[in-house]
Amino acid sequence: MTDSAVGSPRTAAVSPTTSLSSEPELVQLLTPEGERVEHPTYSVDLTDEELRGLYRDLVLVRRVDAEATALQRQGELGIWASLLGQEAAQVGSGRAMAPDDYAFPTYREHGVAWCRGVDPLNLLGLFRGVNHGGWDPNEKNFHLYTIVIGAQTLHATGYAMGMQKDGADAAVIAYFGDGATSQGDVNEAFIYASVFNAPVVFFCQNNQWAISEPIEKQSRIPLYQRAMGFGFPGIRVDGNDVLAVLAVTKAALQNAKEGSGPTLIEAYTYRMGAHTTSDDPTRYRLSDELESWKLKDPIERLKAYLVRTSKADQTFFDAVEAESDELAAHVRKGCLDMPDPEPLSIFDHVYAERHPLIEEEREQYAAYLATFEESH
Amino acid sequence: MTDSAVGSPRTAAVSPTTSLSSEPELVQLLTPEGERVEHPTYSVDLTDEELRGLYRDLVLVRRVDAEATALQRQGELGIWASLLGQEAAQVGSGRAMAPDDYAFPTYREHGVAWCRGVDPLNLLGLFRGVNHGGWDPNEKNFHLYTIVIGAQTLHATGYAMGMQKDGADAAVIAYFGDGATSQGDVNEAFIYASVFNAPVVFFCQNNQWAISEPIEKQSRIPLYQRAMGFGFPGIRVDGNDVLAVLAVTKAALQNAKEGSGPTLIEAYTYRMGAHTTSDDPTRYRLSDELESWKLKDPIERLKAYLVRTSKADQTFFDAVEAESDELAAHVRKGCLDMPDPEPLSIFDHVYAERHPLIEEEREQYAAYLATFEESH
Amino acid sequence: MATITLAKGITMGLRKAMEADPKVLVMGEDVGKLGGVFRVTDGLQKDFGEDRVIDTPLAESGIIGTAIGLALRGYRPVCEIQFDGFVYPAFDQIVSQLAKMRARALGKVSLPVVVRIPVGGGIGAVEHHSESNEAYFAHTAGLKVVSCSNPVDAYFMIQQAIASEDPIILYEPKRRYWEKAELDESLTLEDAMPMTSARVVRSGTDVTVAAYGPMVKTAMEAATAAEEEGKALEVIDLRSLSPLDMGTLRASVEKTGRLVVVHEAPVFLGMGAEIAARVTEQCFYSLEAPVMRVGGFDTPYPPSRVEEEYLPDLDRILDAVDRSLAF
Amino acid sequence: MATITLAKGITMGLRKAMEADPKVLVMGEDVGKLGGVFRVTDGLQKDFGEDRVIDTPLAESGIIGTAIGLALRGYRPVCEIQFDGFVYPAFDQIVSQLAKMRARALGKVSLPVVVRIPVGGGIGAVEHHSESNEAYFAHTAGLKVVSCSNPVDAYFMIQQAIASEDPIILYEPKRRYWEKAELDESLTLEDAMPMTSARVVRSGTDVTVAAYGPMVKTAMEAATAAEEEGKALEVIDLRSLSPLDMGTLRASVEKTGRLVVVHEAPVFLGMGAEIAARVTEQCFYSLEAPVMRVGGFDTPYPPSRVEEEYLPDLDRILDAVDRSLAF
Ligand SMILES: Cc1ncc(C[n+]2csc(CCOP(=O)(O)OP(=O)(O)O)c2C)c(N)n1
Ligand SMILES: Cc1ncc(C[n+]2csc(CCOP(=O)(O)OP(=O)(O)O)c2C)c(N)n1
Ligand SMILES: [Mg+2]
Ligand SMILES: [Mg+2]
Repeated sequence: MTDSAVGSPRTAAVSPTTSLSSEPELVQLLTPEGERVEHPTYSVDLTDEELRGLYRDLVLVRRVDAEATALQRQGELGIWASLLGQEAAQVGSGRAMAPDDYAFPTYREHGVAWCRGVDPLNLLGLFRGVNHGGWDPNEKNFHLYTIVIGAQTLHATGYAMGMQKDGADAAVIAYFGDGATSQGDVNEAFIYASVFNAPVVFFCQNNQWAISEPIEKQSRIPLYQRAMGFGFPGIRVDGNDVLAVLAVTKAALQNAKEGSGPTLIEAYTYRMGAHTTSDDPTRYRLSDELESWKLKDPIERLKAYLVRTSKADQTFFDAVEAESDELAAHVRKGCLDMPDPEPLSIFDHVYAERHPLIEEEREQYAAYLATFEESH
Repeated sequence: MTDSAVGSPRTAAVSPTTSLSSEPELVQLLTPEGERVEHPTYSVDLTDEELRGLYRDLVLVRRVDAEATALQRQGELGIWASLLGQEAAQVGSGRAMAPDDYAFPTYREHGVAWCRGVDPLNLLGLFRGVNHGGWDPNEKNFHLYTIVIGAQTLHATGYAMGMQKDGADAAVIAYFGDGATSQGDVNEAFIYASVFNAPVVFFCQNNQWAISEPIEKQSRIPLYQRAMGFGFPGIRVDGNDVLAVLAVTKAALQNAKEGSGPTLIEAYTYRMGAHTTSDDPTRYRLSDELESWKLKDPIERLKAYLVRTSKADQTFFDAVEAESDELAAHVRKGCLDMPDPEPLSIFDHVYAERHPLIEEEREQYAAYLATFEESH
Repeated sequence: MATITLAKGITMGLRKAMEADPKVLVMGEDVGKLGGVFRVTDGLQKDFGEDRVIDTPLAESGIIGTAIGLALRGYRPVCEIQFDGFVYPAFDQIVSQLAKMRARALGKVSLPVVVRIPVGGGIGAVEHHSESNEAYFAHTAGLKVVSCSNPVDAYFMIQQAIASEDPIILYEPKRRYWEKAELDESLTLEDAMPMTSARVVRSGTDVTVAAYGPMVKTAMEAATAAEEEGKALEVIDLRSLSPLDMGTLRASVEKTGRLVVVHEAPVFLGMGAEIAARVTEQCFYSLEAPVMRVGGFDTPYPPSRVEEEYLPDLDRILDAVDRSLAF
Repeated sequence: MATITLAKGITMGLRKAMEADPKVLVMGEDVGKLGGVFRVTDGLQKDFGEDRVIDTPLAESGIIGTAIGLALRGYRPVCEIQFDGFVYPAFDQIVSQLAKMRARALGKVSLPVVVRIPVGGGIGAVEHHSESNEAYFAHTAGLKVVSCSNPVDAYFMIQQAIASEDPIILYEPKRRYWEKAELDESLTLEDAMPMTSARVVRSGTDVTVAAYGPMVKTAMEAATAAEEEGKALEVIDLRSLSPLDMGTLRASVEKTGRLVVVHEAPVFLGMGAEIAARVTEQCFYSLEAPVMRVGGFDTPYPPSRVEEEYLPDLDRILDAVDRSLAF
């Protein structure tokens, strides 16, 4: 059966549309070469300053990421999940959000955190092992990192249901990866969001890999088409094109706020680095794949555009460089300055209210530790 | 965006096709009035004897169901989940299976069990509370009833993966309801089946209700379209038309065996009775809905067809009636004759191998029970 | 004074909480028009609307996961799990998210979510409808696990659970849903005993019997029977399984020197294990016999026609009492 | 004789089982080309093909659910759960299906499924990667739960688990994956101790220390240290958590009169609770002190920078030993 059969009353039958092998084109406003192209449905109209701002975001988040990776290599972080290559997907979607909107990230959304105004040091705390996150999600409307794959998509949907009840002019973005689309929770989130018409945007960064597993292990059709099965729109955007991501995400958030319910955005991108600093991609993927994606670098294309259209000059680029070095220094210093948690902090915040067992164990352990103090 | 957008490379966007309000037509070969109609894609070519056989199946399973309901009312069963109204969906799909095919039922597939040659008494054992099923699934390739919604769809998919590894010329049918489509497990089953191209047919009996919840609480588009999101065909069939169900299921099983992977069949039907004998539908649904579905009765339409085309005469109908009475008597007697389990049977079959704790508890309990014997 | 059933106690408590705080929501499968399969939410959707009494899709992980999101938005969701055996699809959301998120946020978020679970056997049901899985959650740090045994406690404990800033698993003994008691509606939450305190429901000097939920009534019947044999049992309704009210347990055991713990859950790693280990450590010299445990067998819950053999009853409790006294 | 790590022991055991029986499958996330995040399945897909070493979609319920179906079809799947904290999405399939299906079928089906779970902390990981959740499964009738502590046991126990007709949860102490030992490859399964037997790994007369998995090494270190103080500890490697080898425990406690149980899992309703309750009931008059429990605190697993405070170590074990002796 053919595409035209989809939903056609005559047959009441549907069949696969695009297979993974025949990749559909994606929404693009800026080519890898840095040429500005138009799209029939999506557009952005940004001032030069806004464009330079996006460039600055991209460079700074990449710099923070590089510094964190370096800190891990030097043993200052236990592990780091690099966003290298996914800067445009994160900055484009992050900048599409209004202050009242809310983001539910995975463990890799450092670029979104940046756009929300979260100090990168908050993120490093988790990877250094001094806490499990610990920032106040409501300060910047940026939820804690969620490590259990997919779980946050239900939290995001519930939060959006709450916004809906409040009649708030706001929406939620649920971030997740290509691998996460296989989790029951993510599909249940699609169901709850569609049934309750919740104002949530499902933002899937398809970076082609779930640790060592290529996208073919998760789906046999392009991921954005998953939305079809749940009755809401799905769209694939060039995840390395910050302008296209911004445009598509803005539109989806707007639709959500206007009561059209959820949208699935598949940001088609690539994980340029290892899954985390603990991973060794040479065991499972070929370097030429990496090479071909280097040509699609999200920063290079925006820089090329800014230069060609002389929207930015060398002094600007130098300034951003300098700022990124300062930021890196701030991250490094802040990381090294992070105090280890106090032993007894283990017992803090387990419950909001008093809890006899926790108090008993805290006291016993404090007394136990005291015996060592004495012995010294 | 429009249907034509689905998978069209130009936009890489998809959007809802049919909404629940505008119900698509469904595959039908026999109208509610009993007229035989043709369908461009699906057809059946049955001998008069085969047609009479289907009628006999429908009548007998309805009779068994009625008897079981009566037995529950009389306190002989703890509960019963009636298939009333879903006979055609179950007989049509059940008769579509070859002996080597395998069925994974819910708790309501009494009609499928019948087609597989499972004695109804096996089913009654569970509802009477003398066991949790207890029949040998491999005897008739009919798995045990699964009560946890959706769980069996993964078992079915795994079993189909095994058939695939064995190179068997066989396929699996996973049965589930409309409500089950919301469970993570069912969606994960869709993913595993599509990624591994497993020979499994997902047979969803959409009887419009999940206990008190109408289909709108589970999906905002027709259920057969869920398959689109996972890249395999979905089709809606008139679940009260035994011929259409037979044709569509046969085709899906054939495709699975030929290596085309899974198909989702939505058998559009209606739960004519209560969810179970413990349920009270008057609390949540209107009787006129029931009335309108009475006109679509699966048995009446086939009888009308057999009579009009004189493929069956009164002696045949009388014979089927008589046989159904015998069967009901067999079910009733067998049910009343079922011995209660021995107290110590609680400890049987928990493990395949010896288990000290189980043995200790069995011995202790036997000794404990013995103290009562003595005291009498 | 009003005569209410345990089920009605929950309903009335829910209603009171919903009237008092518009942020309180009820969500679950069939909780709307049907009022839940046990009618515990009967009438709530009619009075509070579909916006606050939500029929959810048939997906438990989704129920808890979205409830967490709603709580983060400032709501106080009360989730109904239809039967004990159907909470497992939500296990990850409960154990890895609901229980741990507050600590993850260093206390900067609260998750006032209540998970109501009709629990236990004895109602002649099919598989998965009679389980006692409290030990899984009591072993999970970050959760509080409480269990009501009578209509009045049901009425207060559901309100206390909703008022708590911590996530609460509230077990409702389904076979006691229809038990009746008198409720003095003039009483307020302030009059109620703290949710995490145990209650001595019968005092005695010979043996302490600790039970909770459905087994409290059975333990009381055993105490009555024992009395005829001249044995004075002290019966404790634990009410809270996590945390445990050790003070009440200790005081009783130091008096009686003997303890029998009763629950429907399998004995192996059931609540009785923790209570036995803890009481023994804290009352080692008071105990004249090892703590006896009476519970379900370490098998799957059996078919209903034989469930009475599986479930602890008066005789099995008295047998344990005798073994304790004979030790 | 070959020197192998614990991880290598599992790999070799898997390889042997796969060579011996074509029905043995390995499935999980990243078990193929990558060989698993701990490289335990390294090289298996290259040698046995994608048909037998299966990279699954990222869905744990799907892993166990399809493994059940494969087992029903006659296969023997060995499922890898990437980290302890990620088994919960599969909890329903494990507890309601894998554990109960055999009883449901009155013994007419077997589910020879092995669930491998790298367990425990001490590796400096982020949240969810250091949990000890064995008590959940040990409380679940129908499952057997075993835990290896050294390379040689790892090599044999994985083979025994695969050979078993019962579903097995096999815990692998991830921080001991790189511990080395000598393996005599001429030994066969027949030479191996039964999977469900405990082993006295050091005999002593003063106090029994029962541990399993990662804590066995710690307990042995404590015993060495105690020796210098003139205390002779008997150390038992439980190996099997469900069922428990009570005979070995009883014999030891009757000799020493004192028992300390050690595990990383939270103490409240951890394995120590069941062992303390059971041993106390069976050895009441032999015990000169209550069973002491050394375990993780009843909090979520803490950030890695403070995990050494959370995890039982030599000193905390010795402290418990002293408290037992001083009782
Ligand atoms: C429930 C669960 N299972 C397994 C893991 C281990 N794990 C961490 S990241 C990851 C891959 C995720 O891939 P994807 O969703 O594509 O996100 P990405 O890492 O590529 O950003 C896995 C399997 C986990 N964190 N949670
Ligand atoms: C995991 C789980 N949650 C809840 C239930 C309780 N329950 C039994 S049947 C049912 C409704 C099922 O509806 P549907 O899937 O449409 O099947 P139907 O009963 O209509 O045939 C529910 C909620 C269950 N059995 N399993
Ligand atoms: Mg990815
Ligand atoms: Mg239904």
